[in-house]
Amino acid sequence: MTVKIRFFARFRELLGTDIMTEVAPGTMFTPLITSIARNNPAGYAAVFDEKGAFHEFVILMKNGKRVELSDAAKTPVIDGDEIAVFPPVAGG
Amino acid sequence: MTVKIRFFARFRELLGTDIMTEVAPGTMFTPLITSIARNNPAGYAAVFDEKGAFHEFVILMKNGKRVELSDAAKTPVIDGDEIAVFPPVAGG
Amino acid sequence: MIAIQIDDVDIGALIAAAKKHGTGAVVVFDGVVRDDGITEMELEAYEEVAVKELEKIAKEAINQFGLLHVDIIHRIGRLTVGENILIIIVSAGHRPDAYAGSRYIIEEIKKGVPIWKKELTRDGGRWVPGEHGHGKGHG
Amino acid sequence: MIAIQIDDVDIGALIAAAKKHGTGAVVVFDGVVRDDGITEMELEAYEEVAVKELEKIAKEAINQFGLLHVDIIHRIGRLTVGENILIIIVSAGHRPDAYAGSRYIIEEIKKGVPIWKKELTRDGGRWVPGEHGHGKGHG
Repeated sequence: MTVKIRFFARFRELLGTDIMTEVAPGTMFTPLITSIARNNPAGYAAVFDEKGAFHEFVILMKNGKRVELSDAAKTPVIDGDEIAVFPPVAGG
Repeated sequence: MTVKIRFFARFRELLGTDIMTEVAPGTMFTPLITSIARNNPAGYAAVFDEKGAFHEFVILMKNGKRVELSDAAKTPVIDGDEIAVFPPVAGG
Repeated sequence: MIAIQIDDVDIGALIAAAKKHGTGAVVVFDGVVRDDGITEMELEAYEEVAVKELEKIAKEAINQFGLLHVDIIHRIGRLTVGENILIIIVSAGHRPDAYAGSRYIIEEIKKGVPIWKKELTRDGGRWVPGEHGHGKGHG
Repeated sequence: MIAIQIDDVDIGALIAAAKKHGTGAVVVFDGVVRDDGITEMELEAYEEVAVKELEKIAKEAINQFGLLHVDIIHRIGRLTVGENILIIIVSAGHRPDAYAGSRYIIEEIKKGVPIWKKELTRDGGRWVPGEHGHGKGHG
């Protein structure tokens, strides 16, 4: 099972983007992002707090739809999913 | 003594504009306009009510400055004055 | 640029020129001859006074909203449906001032600048009544 | 026209095209790179999602304010001081709807469209913080 992870803005600078990764069936959103972010301490600290929870300002999406932070630990990813993780928006 | 009278919009169509007229010293604003408007009954009715007073919507100016209707009867005109008489504005 | 004129203007060029140092937002209002079953519109102004009024309104808007640039071009003469009647271009550091300044200018113009419009139809014409019964003091 | 793109647009041409039947007022918002001691600005978008969000905002504005036409062009890439970042063009029968619709669109974009800006200075760069801590729901 392959999923694509897209980080944006500050998160992208620290963690990269368009990351294709193999996941086991039943993998949940939060542990997937955690495992990717672990590769870069500054990137991890940008996305997660000291307790390992998403910072409350982080925005998550799966296939273009918002995933609430409170649902992330129990939201599974499946083959072909596009996961997006980004800081507050600042367009306009 | 010569003054210039400018009517605008509907008043202009009925009464003309840039009317140069000779006035006697001490002539007041209201009788001057009354005498000019008398030449055209529809024009007169557009500017004055049945009692011979300015319709309350009429705007008067002397040399580009507003003259209140209540002051018009006691406002003298002098040589070279430019008098303007117009209906409510509708620009924009 | 504050003007009462027959000719149209190049809005794109005016926007470019409105980007003074510190500009973060430009707001353009373009009032257009609306197709209310008319053939044309004829506009008339008491030009000398109208230009002075527009200049006064621009100055007030600059002071009140900290605008960095103001253009007001009001056209006169015969205009057809879809043509520009009034173009207001304002720039400001931030959008709230740009929107508020633009809106202030159009509302003040409607209230008190000596300009009139006649809608021409196949049957004749009709002077557009002012939005306010009395016009503002011009003195 | 709803787009996230690198290239600038011809605002004059877009205004002309926005004058749909019944238009009496066109309002243009042009967000510009402000000279806050920066050299350039770099903009990044989650494009597929951002375009869908812009389309949704345009549709909501059309419904809510009876707009006759909406263009939203948000630029990405590297922009220098004075360049256009975001151009919103709306047309309506009357000015209150045109102003309100334009303002609605910019405020909604600020709240919830996945676009980010980095201010580049001689010393490096700084991501512009969002105006809202949380972004709106996109789901």
